[in-house]
Amino acid sequence: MMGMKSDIKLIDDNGLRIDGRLPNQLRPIKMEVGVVKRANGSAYIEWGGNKIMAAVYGPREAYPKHVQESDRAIIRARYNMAAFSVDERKRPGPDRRSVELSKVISEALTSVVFVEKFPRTAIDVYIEVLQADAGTRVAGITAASLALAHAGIPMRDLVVGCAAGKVDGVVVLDLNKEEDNFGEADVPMAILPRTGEIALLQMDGDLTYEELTNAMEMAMDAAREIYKMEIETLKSAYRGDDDDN
Amino acid sequence: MMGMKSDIKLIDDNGLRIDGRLPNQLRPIKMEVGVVKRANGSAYIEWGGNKIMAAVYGPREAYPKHVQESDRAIIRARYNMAAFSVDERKRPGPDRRSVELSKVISEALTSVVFVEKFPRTAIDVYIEVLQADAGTRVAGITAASLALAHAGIPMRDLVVGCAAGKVDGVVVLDLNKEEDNFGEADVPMAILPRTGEIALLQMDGDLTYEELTNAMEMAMDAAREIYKMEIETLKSAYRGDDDDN
Amino acid sequence: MMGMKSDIKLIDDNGLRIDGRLPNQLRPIKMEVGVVKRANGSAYIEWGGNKIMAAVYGPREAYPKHVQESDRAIIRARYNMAAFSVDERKRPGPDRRSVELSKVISEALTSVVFVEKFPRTAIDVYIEVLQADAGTRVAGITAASLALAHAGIPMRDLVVGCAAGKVDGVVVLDLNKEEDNFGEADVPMAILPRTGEIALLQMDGDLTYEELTNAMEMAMDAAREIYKMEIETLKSAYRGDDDDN
Amino acid sequence: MTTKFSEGVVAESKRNYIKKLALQGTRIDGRGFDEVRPIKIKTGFIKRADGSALVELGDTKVLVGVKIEPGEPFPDTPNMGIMTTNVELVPLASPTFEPGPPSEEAIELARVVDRGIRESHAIDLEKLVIEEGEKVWVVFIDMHVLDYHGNLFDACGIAALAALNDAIVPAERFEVGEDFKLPMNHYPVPVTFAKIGEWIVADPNLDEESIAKARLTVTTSEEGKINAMQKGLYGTFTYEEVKKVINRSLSIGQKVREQILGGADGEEN
Amino acid sequence: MTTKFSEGVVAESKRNYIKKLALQGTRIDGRGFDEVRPIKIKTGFIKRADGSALVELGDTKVLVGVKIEPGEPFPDTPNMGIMTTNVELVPLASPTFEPGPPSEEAIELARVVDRGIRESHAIDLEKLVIEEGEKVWVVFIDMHVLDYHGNLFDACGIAALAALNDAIVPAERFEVGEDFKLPMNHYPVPVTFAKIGEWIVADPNLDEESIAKARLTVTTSEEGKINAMQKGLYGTFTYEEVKKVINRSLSIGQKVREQILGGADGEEN
Amino acid sequence: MTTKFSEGVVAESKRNYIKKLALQGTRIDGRGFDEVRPIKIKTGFIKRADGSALVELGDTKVLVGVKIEPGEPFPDTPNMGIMTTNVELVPLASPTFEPGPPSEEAIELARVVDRGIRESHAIDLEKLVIEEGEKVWVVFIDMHVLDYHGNLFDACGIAALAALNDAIVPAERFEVGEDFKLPMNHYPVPVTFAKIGEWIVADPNLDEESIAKARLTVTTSEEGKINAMQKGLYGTFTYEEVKKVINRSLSIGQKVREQILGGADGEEN
Repeated sequence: MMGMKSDIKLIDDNGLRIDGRLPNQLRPIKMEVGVVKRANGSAYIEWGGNKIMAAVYGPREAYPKHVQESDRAIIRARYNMAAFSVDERKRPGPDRRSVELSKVISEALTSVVFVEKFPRTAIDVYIEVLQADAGTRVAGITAASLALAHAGIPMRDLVVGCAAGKVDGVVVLDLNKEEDNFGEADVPMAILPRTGEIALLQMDGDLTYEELTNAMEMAMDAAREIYKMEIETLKSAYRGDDDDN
Repeated sequence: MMGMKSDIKLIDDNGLRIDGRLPNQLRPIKMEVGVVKRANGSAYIEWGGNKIMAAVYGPREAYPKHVQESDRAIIRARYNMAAFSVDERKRPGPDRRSVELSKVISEALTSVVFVEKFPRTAIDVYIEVLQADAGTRVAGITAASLALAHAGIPMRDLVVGCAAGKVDGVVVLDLNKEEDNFGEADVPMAILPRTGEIALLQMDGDLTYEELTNAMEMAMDAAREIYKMEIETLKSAYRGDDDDN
Repeated sequence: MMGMKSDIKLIDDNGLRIDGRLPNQLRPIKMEVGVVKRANGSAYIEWGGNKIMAAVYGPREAYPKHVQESDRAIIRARYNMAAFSVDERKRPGPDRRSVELSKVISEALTSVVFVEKFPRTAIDVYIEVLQADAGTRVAGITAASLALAHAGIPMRDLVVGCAAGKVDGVVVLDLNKEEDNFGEADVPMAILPRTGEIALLQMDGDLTYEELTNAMEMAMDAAREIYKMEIETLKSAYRGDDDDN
Repeated sequence: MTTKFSEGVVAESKRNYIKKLALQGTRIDGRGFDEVRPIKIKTGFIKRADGSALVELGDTKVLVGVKIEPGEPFPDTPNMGIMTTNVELVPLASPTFEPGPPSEEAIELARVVDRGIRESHAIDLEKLVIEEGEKVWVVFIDMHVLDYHGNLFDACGIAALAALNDAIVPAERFEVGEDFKLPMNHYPVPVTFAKIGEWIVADPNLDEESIAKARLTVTTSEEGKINAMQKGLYGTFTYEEVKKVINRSLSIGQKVREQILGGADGEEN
Repeated sequence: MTTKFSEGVVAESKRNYIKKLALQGTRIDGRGFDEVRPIKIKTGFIKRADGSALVELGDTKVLVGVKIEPGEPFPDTPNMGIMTTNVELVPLASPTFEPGPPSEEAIELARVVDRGIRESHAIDLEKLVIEEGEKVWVVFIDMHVLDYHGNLFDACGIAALAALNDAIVPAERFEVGEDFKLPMNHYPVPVTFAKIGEWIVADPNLDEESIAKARLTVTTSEEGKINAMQKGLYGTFTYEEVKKVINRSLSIGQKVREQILGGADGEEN
Repeated sequence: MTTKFSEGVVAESKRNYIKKLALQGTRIDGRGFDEVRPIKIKTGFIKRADGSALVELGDTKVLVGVKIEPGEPFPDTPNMGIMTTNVELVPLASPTFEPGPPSEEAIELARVVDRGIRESHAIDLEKLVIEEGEKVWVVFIDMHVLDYHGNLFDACGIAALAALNDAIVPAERFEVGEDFKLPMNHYPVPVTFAKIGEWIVADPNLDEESIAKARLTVTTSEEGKINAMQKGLYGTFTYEEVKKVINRSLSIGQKVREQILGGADGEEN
């Protein structure tokens, strides 16, 4: 993914990015909860060109029985891309990438839910990427966290996803599609903003220790901003601003 | 399926069809029960070039357990085409078409069986198309109905399948393969002859309301003819004419 | 497999084979037990160019429950080839050949284990072909038998695999890859050396009755030799010569 | 699976209540028997697709994306483009949907929508040839169900038609000429009815679906032709009932069609 | 699955009864140890196939259709046609068969029949080349089991051979010359034996199969050559037993072969 | 499945014992926190492969075979070879591995190893072009786990690197020139850490893995660059912990790399 060669100049002479952003600037983000009435909780996020929906079902009896844990709930996140979400039509169904992402997202969400309150149950978190524009996993985990909160699942914190990376030799926040395709590194993270704990961390590319720590700090700072949007979205929902659930 | 263009003339100047039939004439039909000794009930039908075998197993405990219904039997029809039943060898196993046909046939047969007599059981109906010549689903459901009767499953009526359609602008009964390939519409039906109830109804093509109702009436009239053959076949079997079960 | 035409001369003027062996001579064989510490029993065999590992898990509760037998253990052998074990990379996962071999190996091993001692359990025998050089099934069943013994599973005898066949018109023992590809017949067998009972027997090719019985006798004689190596290997293991289990 | 999808467990009391309402000529959500739930259509929702529509039919929500790519024609139709349909009943949309390969419900849904479009010749496939016998346009219609509250047949059929009507053939992206609007001949609309006791209602919601004994979908075109029918569930229809349903589907279909063609809420942002 | 297919649950009393009969030199259906059940062969049953045979071996019923289509040769055999075999144990044929991908029983069956035909060079594959290295005839042998009452190995093997012997290479349909009879070199016949207690009987029926501890199939040609063997089940054979079985298979196979080649009941209508 | 792989059931007492040892600065097998288990590397183990390495990391055993075959390049990289990785967690290697398609654990493992190699540009893919846009070398890296005692990430990563370093491009076999050593640019090494209570230990064994709450793998190159990271399990890390782990991975990775490049036990026989 990273490191495809290209003649595209990703940072201009003024230090601005291809979409006009500063290196440490997020793309526009919109959030909403209560978008899937059938679910116990749900959320929708637009993050740059990403359009992602998440819904939560449970806690409900885990099936088949052999997956049950006697002392806790299991969290099963399923990250899925719609066939039309990417440039070239994607064959429906899980591929190896989505299996891996589902696994790390499941693990990251488990770190924040009080799973011990719901033994033998499953909490299913479904993330549907309707349109993809780089950073789907961090946008998806952010939506999933909102959906969990909207479902009233007890959590010790929200989870906020955010990525940083490197393009044209510059450490930048929140890569868009061109930057992801032609950049030098991507570091997707998910953090628990109250404590700063890191629940999801992946990286691929080519970074020095300094670049990597810069990128991580940039992502963690931005996550705190996104956290405020999450809180505001949930508050509005409970006030009934834009949701009738 | 319908509507492939062709230069083939499907109705000649005398109003006769490519195989010499009148518009409202059925192809030759032969029926027999007791063809699969291993099954609880079975039937074989030749209908034009179609050769189809059906067998019934059950009522028997439904497995896996989660498919059981506490207040009734489930009817699981499986429509399957042999690899050599069609011109170009068909890959074995279910395709999307056979999954759909299995579903609508299951539903149609359920409407006639006293399923409430056999809670928690499954009645499995297997339909094997050994040679296909258009109209396999209606021939198949007819054979399945015979096999259910032969198995002694209590039913409020037999089910009779029959199709009508349109070729070269003329509404005709019981399309053969060429008519199905190059015709303008097909309306497969299954009815309960005693009451005239419609248990299976599909249609594809391009028909006016008048053409459609003409076609339906033609199929329903023919179904009553086929019903008589069904009754006669079952009577012969019980008299022991051609079956040693 | 058998009978591909070729100009290769498989038996030279001195009656020696392409690898210098006499017609009734085995390839070099090395055996070792205790190679998979995680398993209840395990063995490794090098037999000509074959490199094969076998491991045994169980007796353990058979799962899913419907495969359990109330009066005995089931033996489930799984013969599997590593992707890199053959000249052209093999797609991982079972193909039709490995399904068949798994079945006949399972049956052959069942004949020798006191399965009635472990009702409702499964004894799983995994055979991994790491490098293939003809005769993998007989080498594999030999390794499997060693692994069962190493696991302490009670058996009425060891099982020894050996094959014979025909190349360039001559009945020969233990075909190598070229002989298997270009020879005229292969007769893989597994026997219980104490009684001479035949637990696995397959054959493909073109043999007269005399050739076939010659081949079978040759393989059975060699099996008794291999049996001695098996016994010696197990004794060394229990003496602790080359195994720390 | 069959029973879980369309039956569910609705308390006997709800069943009686719905039937009692029907006696009075009304429905659990206050609609008339031929009244379809409010329809909202948002086309152009997915920029990465060549056509798209987010459709709400009451609380049921379906997103359809159309992708158009060059491919090989079928050997027996060298001078025609190809269309293919797929429905994903993703588990996000309902507690009764499960991950995995398409269920029989998803397959039936896709095939009924497919037949409506295909048999009416809705898409002018003959205009989708790039090079005869070698290269044609393949139209992928992917229906992604996002919230399931009954009557997916109509929601999917409407969304597919709206997305096709929104679609541009991306000839420039594949360097085979100029982009052009996907050529449409017809606008087939499915209307689905549920039989509840003696009554037959259009556009059943989830509660109605869960107690219905028979279902009938009729797809009709703007010319008043019938292009596809599909009967479902364990009950039966009389011939008189079927005739009435076909007539009702023609008039309801006409109204829905007007909304698809004229009443789209327009492109988003 | 393994145990369900060939063992089943036969009451201990039936087991004892069968063994008692064996002591008296007879079998549950009155046959002698080497007596095969009646064989009925109807070739040409499936017109859409290029060759076909409906075979009854006692109550066991198998329909084989042969389809022959042009395809690419394997890279290492550019001057040979291709044959491929498949067995469908459809659930219509037995309460113990389940829908789904081929079971290990179906795969073993297909492979044993395949080996008999392939290793005897029954089909003259060298005459099935259309254009060397480019295009050859692919012979699909599809075996559809219709009623399972024991000994599918022989029923499938007989039906496959009869269908091949009935087959015409459809060159005209594919516009590559004139139709010709599928060229056959040899006629391999499998004969299967079951070991019950001390006795070994040919062509076991369902009851016998269900209590047998070992099974041996030997496929032999009209030249008296052995082309394939397959031992099955959990029991063992002695070497002496195997030798006797091979000899018995040669003489039984010869009789069966005569019936396949000469005694077909002829084409249907 | 998730929980079975990395958690298992270790008695509470073992958990306490491991934590007590950690308080004293040591581990259940006597190692220091940054001490990796003994590594044994045997390259050239599989002659049928173009490169291979049997690696033992303590009792964990992994066999990697590299096969190199000509194939078509991806359309967007016509001038680059292709690499592909696969992990088989065969049930021979652990009672917790099951037969069947790759589990999510196997997929994650393969993808993390893949990213380390791919993102560091370890293989010089630009030198693996046979004919630009038409034919390139495809490098298949198949990792076969043979004994599972913890930390497969590092065992697989080390074995893959050793096997690649052992690999010869078999140009002669495919008649496209002379054989040459697979060109390598970099030598990325993964180092995995487990967080147990407050402590973070390198190269966790099975006991440690079974009680660890979080896992972090950091893949670094000989230039001190970081090429891949993967956090796993249900716990979290602080930012300070992550920084320390990265630093530790750089120094441990360097030692392991020396052993891979210099310390291979040499070819077998």
